[in-house]
Amino acid sequence: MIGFFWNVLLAAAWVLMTGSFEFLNYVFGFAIGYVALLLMSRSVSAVSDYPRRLPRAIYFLLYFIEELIKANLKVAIDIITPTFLGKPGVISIELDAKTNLEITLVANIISLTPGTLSLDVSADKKILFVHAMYLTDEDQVRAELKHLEQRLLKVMR
Amino acid sequence: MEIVLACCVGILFASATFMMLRRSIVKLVMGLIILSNAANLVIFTAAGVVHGKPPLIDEVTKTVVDGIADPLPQALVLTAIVIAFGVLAFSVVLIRRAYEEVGNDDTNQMNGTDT
Amino acid sequence: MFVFILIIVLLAACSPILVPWLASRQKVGLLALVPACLFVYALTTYLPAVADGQTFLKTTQWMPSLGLTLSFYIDGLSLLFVLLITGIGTFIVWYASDYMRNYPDLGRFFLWLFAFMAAMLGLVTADNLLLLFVFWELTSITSYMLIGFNHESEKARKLALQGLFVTVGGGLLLMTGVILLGSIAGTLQISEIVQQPLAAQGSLVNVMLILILMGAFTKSAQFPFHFWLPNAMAAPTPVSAFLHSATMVKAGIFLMARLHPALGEQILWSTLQLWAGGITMILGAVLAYTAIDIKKALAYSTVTALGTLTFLLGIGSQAAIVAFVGFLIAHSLYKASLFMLAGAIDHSAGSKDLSKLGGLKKTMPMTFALMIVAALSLAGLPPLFGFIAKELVFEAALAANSGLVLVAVTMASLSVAVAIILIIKPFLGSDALLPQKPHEASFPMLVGPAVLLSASLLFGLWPRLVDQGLIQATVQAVIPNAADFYLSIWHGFNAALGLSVLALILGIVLVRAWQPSRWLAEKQRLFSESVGPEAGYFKLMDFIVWLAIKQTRVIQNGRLSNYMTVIILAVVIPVGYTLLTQHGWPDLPKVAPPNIYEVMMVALLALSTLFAVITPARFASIISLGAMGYAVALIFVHFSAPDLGITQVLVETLTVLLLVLVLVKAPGFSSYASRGEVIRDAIVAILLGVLMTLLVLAALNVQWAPSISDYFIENSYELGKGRNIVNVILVDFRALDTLGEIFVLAIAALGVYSMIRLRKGSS
Amino acid sequence: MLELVIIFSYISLSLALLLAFIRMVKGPSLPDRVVALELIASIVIGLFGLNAIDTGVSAYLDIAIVLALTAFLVAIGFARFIQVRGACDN
Amino acid sequence: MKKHKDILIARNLSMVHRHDDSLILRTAAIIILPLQLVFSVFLLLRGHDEPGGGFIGGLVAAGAFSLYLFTFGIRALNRLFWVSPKDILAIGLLLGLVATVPSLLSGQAFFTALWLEFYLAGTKVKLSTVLIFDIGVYLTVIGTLMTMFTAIANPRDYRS
Amino acid sequence: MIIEIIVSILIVCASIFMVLAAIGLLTFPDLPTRMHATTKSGVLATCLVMIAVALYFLQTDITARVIAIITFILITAPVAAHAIGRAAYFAGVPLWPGTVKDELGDYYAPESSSGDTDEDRPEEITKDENIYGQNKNKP
Amino acid sequence: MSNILFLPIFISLLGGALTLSFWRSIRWQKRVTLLSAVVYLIVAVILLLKVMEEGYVVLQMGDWAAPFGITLVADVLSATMILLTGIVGFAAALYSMASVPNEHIRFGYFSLLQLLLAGVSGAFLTGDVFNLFVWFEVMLLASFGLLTLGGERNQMEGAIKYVTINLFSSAIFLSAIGLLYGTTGTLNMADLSVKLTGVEEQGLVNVLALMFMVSFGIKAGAFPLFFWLPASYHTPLVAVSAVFAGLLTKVGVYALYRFFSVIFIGDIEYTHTIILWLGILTMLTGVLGAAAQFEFRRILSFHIISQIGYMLIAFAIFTPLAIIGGVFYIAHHIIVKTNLFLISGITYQLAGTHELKAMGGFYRQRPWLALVFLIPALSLAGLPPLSGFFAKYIVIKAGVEAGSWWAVGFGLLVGLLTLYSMIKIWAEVFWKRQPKTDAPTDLTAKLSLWMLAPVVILALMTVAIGLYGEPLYQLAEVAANQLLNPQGYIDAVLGGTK
Ligand code: NA
Ligand code: NA
Repeated sequence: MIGFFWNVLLAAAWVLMTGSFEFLNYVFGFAIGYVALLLMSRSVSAVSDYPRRLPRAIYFLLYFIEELIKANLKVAIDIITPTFLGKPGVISIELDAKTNLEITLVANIISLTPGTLSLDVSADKKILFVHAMYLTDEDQVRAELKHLEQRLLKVMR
Repeated sequence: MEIVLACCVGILFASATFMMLRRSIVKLVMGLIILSNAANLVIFTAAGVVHGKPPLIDEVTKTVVDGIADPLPQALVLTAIVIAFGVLAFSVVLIRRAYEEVGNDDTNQMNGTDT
Repeated sequence: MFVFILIIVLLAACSPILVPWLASRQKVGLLALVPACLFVYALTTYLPAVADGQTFLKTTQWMPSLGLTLSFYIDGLSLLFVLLITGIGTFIVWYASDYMRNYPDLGRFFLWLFAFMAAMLGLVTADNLLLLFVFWELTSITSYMLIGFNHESEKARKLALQGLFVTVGGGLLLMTGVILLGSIAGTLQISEIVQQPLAAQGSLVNVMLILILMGAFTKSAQFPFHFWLPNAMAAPTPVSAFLHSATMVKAGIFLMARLHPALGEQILWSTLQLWAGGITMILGAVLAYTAIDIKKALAYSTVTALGTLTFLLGIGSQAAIVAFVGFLIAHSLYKASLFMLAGAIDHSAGSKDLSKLGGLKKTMPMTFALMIVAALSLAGLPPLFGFIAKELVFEAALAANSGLVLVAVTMASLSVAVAIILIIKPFLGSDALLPQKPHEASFPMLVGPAVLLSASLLFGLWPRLVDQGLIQATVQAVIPNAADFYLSIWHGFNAALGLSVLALILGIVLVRAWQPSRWLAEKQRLFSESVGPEAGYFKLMDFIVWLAIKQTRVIQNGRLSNYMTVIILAVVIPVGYTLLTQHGWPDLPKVAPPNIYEVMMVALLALSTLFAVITPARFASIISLGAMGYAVALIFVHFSAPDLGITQVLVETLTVLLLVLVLVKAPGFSSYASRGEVIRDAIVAILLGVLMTLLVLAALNVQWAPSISDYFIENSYELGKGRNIVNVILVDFRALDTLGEIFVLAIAALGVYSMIRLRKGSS
Repeated sequence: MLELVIIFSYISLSLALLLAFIRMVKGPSLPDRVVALELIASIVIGLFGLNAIDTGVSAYLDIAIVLALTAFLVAIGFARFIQVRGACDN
Repeated sequence: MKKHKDILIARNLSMVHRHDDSLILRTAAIIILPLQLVFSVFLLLRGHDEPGGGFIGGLVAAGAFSLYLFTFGIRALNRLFWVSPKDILAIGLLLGLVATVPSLLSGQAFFTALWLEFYLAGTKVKLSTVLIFDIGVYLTVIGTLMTMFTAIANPRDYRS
Repeated sequence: MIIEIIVSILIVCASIFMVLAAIGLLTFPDLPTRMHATTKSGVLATCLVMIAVALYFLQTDITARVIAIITFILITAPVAAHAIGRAAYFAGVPLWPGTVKDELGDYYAPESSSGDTDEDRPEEITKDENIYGQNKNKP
Repeated sequence: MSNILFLPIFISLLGGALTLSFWRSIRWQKRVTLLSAVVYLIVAVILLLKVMEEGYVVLQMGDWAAPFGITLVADVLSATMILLTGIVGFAAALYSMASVPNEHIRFGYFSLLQLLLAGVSGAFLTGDVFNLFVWFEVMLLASFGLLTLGGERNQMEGAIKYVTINLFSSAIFLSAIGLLYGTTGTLNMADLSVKLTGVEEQGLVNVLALMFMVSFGIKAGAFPLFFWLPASYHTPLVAVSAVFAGLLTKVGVYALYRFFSVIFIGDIEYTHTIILWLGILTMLTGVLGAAAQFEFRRILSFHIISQIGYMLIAFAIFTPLAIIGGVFYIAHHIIVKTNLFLISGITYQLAGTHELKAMGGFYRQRPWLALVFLIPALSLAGLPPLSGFFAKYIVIKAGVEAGSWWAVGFGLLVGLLTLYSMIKIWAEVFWKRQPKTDAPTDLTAKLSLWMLAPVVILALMTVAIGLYGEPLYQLAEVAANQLLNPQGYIDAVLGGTK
């Protein structure tokens, strides 16, 4: 997080220095800041993993968007077809996420992914209960969700 | 369009007063909410409405386009909304307290102070 | 004169402190010195001058804008009354100091008594009609306080109210009459009004005359307002003697005499006086004759006298006015004495019932002797002044017409009867069984009657003592160009003397016929309670209370929904009526037709509102209101009001949150209304809705002037230094609105906070 | 072309509003209605965006931001309420 | 299948109450609260030029605090405020009143706006009595809503 | 021109998704399934519109605002969905009879996973006060 | 430009805000309240003197020229009302020192009281229609707060009606403002007067006028719109009742006076005839309502209504003398009615009840209190030489001169019935022996000077107006002339612009 903050700060500084408040100039400033942080990462521990995490985050974002659209289409088809195709149920998933923030992000991403909705976390924060709409293959749903979690955690950690 | 809005004003006023004529205090307070919206809509509509030309001065040219919406009714409505909110908050709590004290939500039962 | 009044007022104000102090020394009677001094002063300073035909007028401004001046006028008429008030007042105070010895709150009694005296003095000397009215009302209220002096008795309170109600009611009519007279005559100064007879005629003048007479009649207990006076006898006897015989009840008479020079020639004025006076005379005399309570009998006899005085004014000839003055003096002297003596009997024997009293001659010889003199004066027998007065009345009647003579004789014979009964019943005959052992009355209680009756005797024997001075001057005041006249006890054998003899004989016959009839009294009471004017009064009072309760029950029925219905209709009917009759159905404004999206937006607004109204589920209703709020925001945004849109969205969200928070513990929707009520309410609601729609349409059609908004648009950036014009209006152009608005919020917060947190038993 | 698209979009979003409103009316449970209201809020955000494109007034976006930040409070509030009182309306 | 609710009732009624705070909601609220607050200040400051202003900003901030209330409960909210909401309210009102006064010093009418414009690090900064007034409005709105919410929220229902 | 086409496509897609979300909300059988329709499609549609706005204006501040809107929606929407879904679930809003599994219910009541009824308990929620009372016994 | 014009509002607002910020300290709240009451009174006197000297005092808030900004304007009527507000506020502040429970103070009593006065002052001073709405709302909400402070059942019951009906009135008022702006494009009263002169569609102007009339009629407690008043005025603390009775309805009356003498003067025949009958019916229903009551404060509440009728009649006759009478009546009524309510509080404190049937013995035990009651009571009934007599006299005289016989007749009748009610209180509370009750109360208990002082002061004012009413008459005369000649007002407000 600190790394991202610095990156934004650097981009802002760039924009101020150049005096051009165009959108592309912000993007450019951000890129330059990223490079700078990349160079710094070896010596400054606070930002040491930031350069690694940014591409992962972007990659995850793309993956997430893809999933979002795919699953949205799946639901869309279900909506258009007159019969309800779903086979809903509440399943439990063992969480690898540990901190509150991680758990929350995982749960929210799952909620945003069509077909699944986070209902609750167990008191010991080890199990996430998810309402899934298409439980034709329960193991596959579980596996997909675990996969999503893993990718997210990679960005986080 | 103003004609449609005028009809809408009528519907809101009718709904509000109908609700205020109910004996259930919760309905009464709902009526108050609708009533304030109705009055605001009167101010908004009666001055005439304009689509797509908000009363903002352009950042660069420091001018406005011709025929922009009248800012004054907007300011009035804004003030009225805020006031109505304060009044409403008060009324909502009032009906709850009245309900607690009287033990009933029928305004006809709340007649101990009249005669 | 103002000084006179001030002295008495001061005395009144001091009484509550002074009286207990004097009472502790047994010297309350010393208070009588004050009116006595005033009497002597008036007698010595004013009388000679007035007798010479002089008048005194002193004017100070009070409220010049209203024509109200502090002007006091002394001529024969007012001086006569001043002398009566202070003179009789002296003895009344003396009398009361003993009679009231054992009453509580004696200080307050004298407070009101002196206050009354001051008001009465003011009334008779005022030269300004409005000033006169001020004193008039003051006599009413002080008399109320005195009648209700035994205020812990419900009856006293009730009867005091009656007196007040009748006199103040009449007072209000008088006030209106005064206003009219003032505007007709162009001045309120009496001395200017009475300069010449009022020339004006017409219905407005007639209304004025009636109104003034109403005021006078109520005050002076003329039929049909006579009933309050006997009831006022609930007051302690000194009060009855002073107010209800000698002074206050003569205020109406005084007023009529005062205005006589200006109004006496109005036909309506004199006719009404004749009729009211005549009826009152006879009625009072009959009632006095049938009364079995001494004070009642005296009261009705007073009514008779008042009627006679009015009657004489109605005749209006010089003879009548001379008779008027004579009778006025005579009556004041003997009636005050009679009341004081009756009080002495009551005080001593503990009863006022003529049928129970008897044989007091032995125990109360002095009282008996005085009573004989007083009663003879009442009966109009020589050599008392009462005789002269009665002769004058007969002469006046004879000079007028024969019908009036009949009235006069009837009155006189009944008076004779009453007078004789008053001598016989309490004093002669066998000893009666009395509530307490009688004893002779004390000196202070007898000195008043003694002096007053001596005066009566003196004036009767030597009428010259008064006729050239006081009476002449008084007559002059009532009839400005009166010819000279002389009074004498012996006129020779003439018709008047014959009538006197006739009256005496008839009176004696009536005494023979008198029975202390409870049955008659009962009938009389029943009569007055069912059909008489008094019954009218009580029925009126009952009706007022009945109407009040009925009206309150119907109007203030405690049902909010009914209140709202009435109020909504109070908007719809006048506004709608005016719109349709004076403006007509508004045309449809020429504006752009809506597109589909706009229609959908408004449809969402309408539908969500309607759903919020019809759903039986409370939270569905709240949520629907949320949707309504969003729809309104959409409309605001679509029509170029982003600030409104934001505010609406935020307020709607917070409103819903608030409702959720508050209604966690509030009731659900209950439906109490029957189908009919729902339809009725729906009609009312729809009427208002239609009206508002029409109004908006009507307003859209006209633009009487260009909007002031152009100024904001032009100057927002230059002068307001902001580009968001709405916000500049809110915080700069019209910042005061916003200042008020934040205080509204703060008050709402305080209100909510206290309502939730401050409860019974919480702390 | 964009005008046509915008009109189409206005109409379809209005349709969506109507459908969501029907769910709000039908319920059957309180959460169903809350969900419908949330969807209405989403549609309204979309409409604000559309208005911005339609009129070229970017100020309308600010309303969208505000709505995005606060509309969900209604859901949170009702969620809390449902926990306390249950989902049954009346 | 049996009705879910019946099963729920039959099984264990109190499970909701054993566990009535959602971890997800709490964590999210902690993220959202500062976002909303910052945004509210943003709305306040730019209100003179774009949609926004003290009232709107105040409402957003109040929304933020009400989220906190709904999530963490009344006690936590009270802990969050180191001053009473009523103090905020009073300060807001006083600021609103104070903003009307400075113009008197220059002999102008009450409420006449005074502006102080200068450049700070290349940006034009506009300080004015109008801004003070707007801040007063902002604080009043927050104070009002928080006074109301803290009064209304029953500690039994809205606790941490 | 290209941008206009992209904007148009985005808007059309957004409209379609929004309508679908609304239809789903209307036709799906129970609350959780309805929420699947609204939360996701609704969010997606809104985001698409916002992206279209950003592309249409192509200005820094507007893009920033669009990013802010999208971020806010992505943060708040799932939280709201979660809060409602969870509350509704525990409040006993009925699930569709076709629901195949309920591991959450099992988790809280492992002792009677078969769905048998315990007759000795139902009276506990006859009054709201009980619910408040039990709040105090939170572990 | 006269900044003093904003001071009455400013002082009360500041007092309200300061007492709010001192919510922890009862003592400081009391100090602030007293201080601001005194300062307000001084300012009010200065303002009145200034207005008498200059005719009109105008302040353009924020230096924005009329009709664009909000104009504060005081003519003699406004300044008189401000002074009366100061007097009532001062009396209520004194009375509250000892009579209001600490709990109430802790929960904002003094803030609400002062903000109420701020709202009232704003309503009297503003020259802007919408701003009037804002001050109305400030006043209303503060009165809501005061009405419910204490949270007892009857307060809540009364408040529900009070709030609902008044909010409806506000909605009508607001809609009328919207329509007025939509048609004239302005909000400034003087500017409205200019723009409404000679418009073609006088019918539509009358429609708008009637909407305002109904709305103000509700606030003023006119027939048939007064239901809220008797339902609620007897429920709060006595000091609050007193302020309500003295000031709140008079704000409605004031607004009627202002609107129908400055703005809606195009069809006086129509509008003022309606006001006349409104006034007559108001008088009658009010006085009859009082006759049916046996509770001290309820009788007084209904009499507010009946007296409002007088004020309306006076205004409806619309001659100089009639308006003088109206202004005189308002001034007299505010002082007297406030006092009567305060006295009812003292009797309540001693007897523990407001029910006439359960009271009695005050004349014997508390003669001075009886005297202090008699003064305002007889004044209310219009007996000379107290203030009420002159008020009534002027109105009746104006009615006679204008030939409004209905008004005169009913005015007299109502005067008599008012006396009946006052005498009822007098006979029951003061004359009657104290009834035996379960919990005997000590009528001779010591009373705080804080409570007695305002009562005596107000009574003395009543006597003073009676004995020396000329200055007030002169004041009312100037006020009436100003009201009948709105051009002066218009010139003062709009002068110097355009
Ligand atoms: Na899905
Ligand atoms: Na128009």
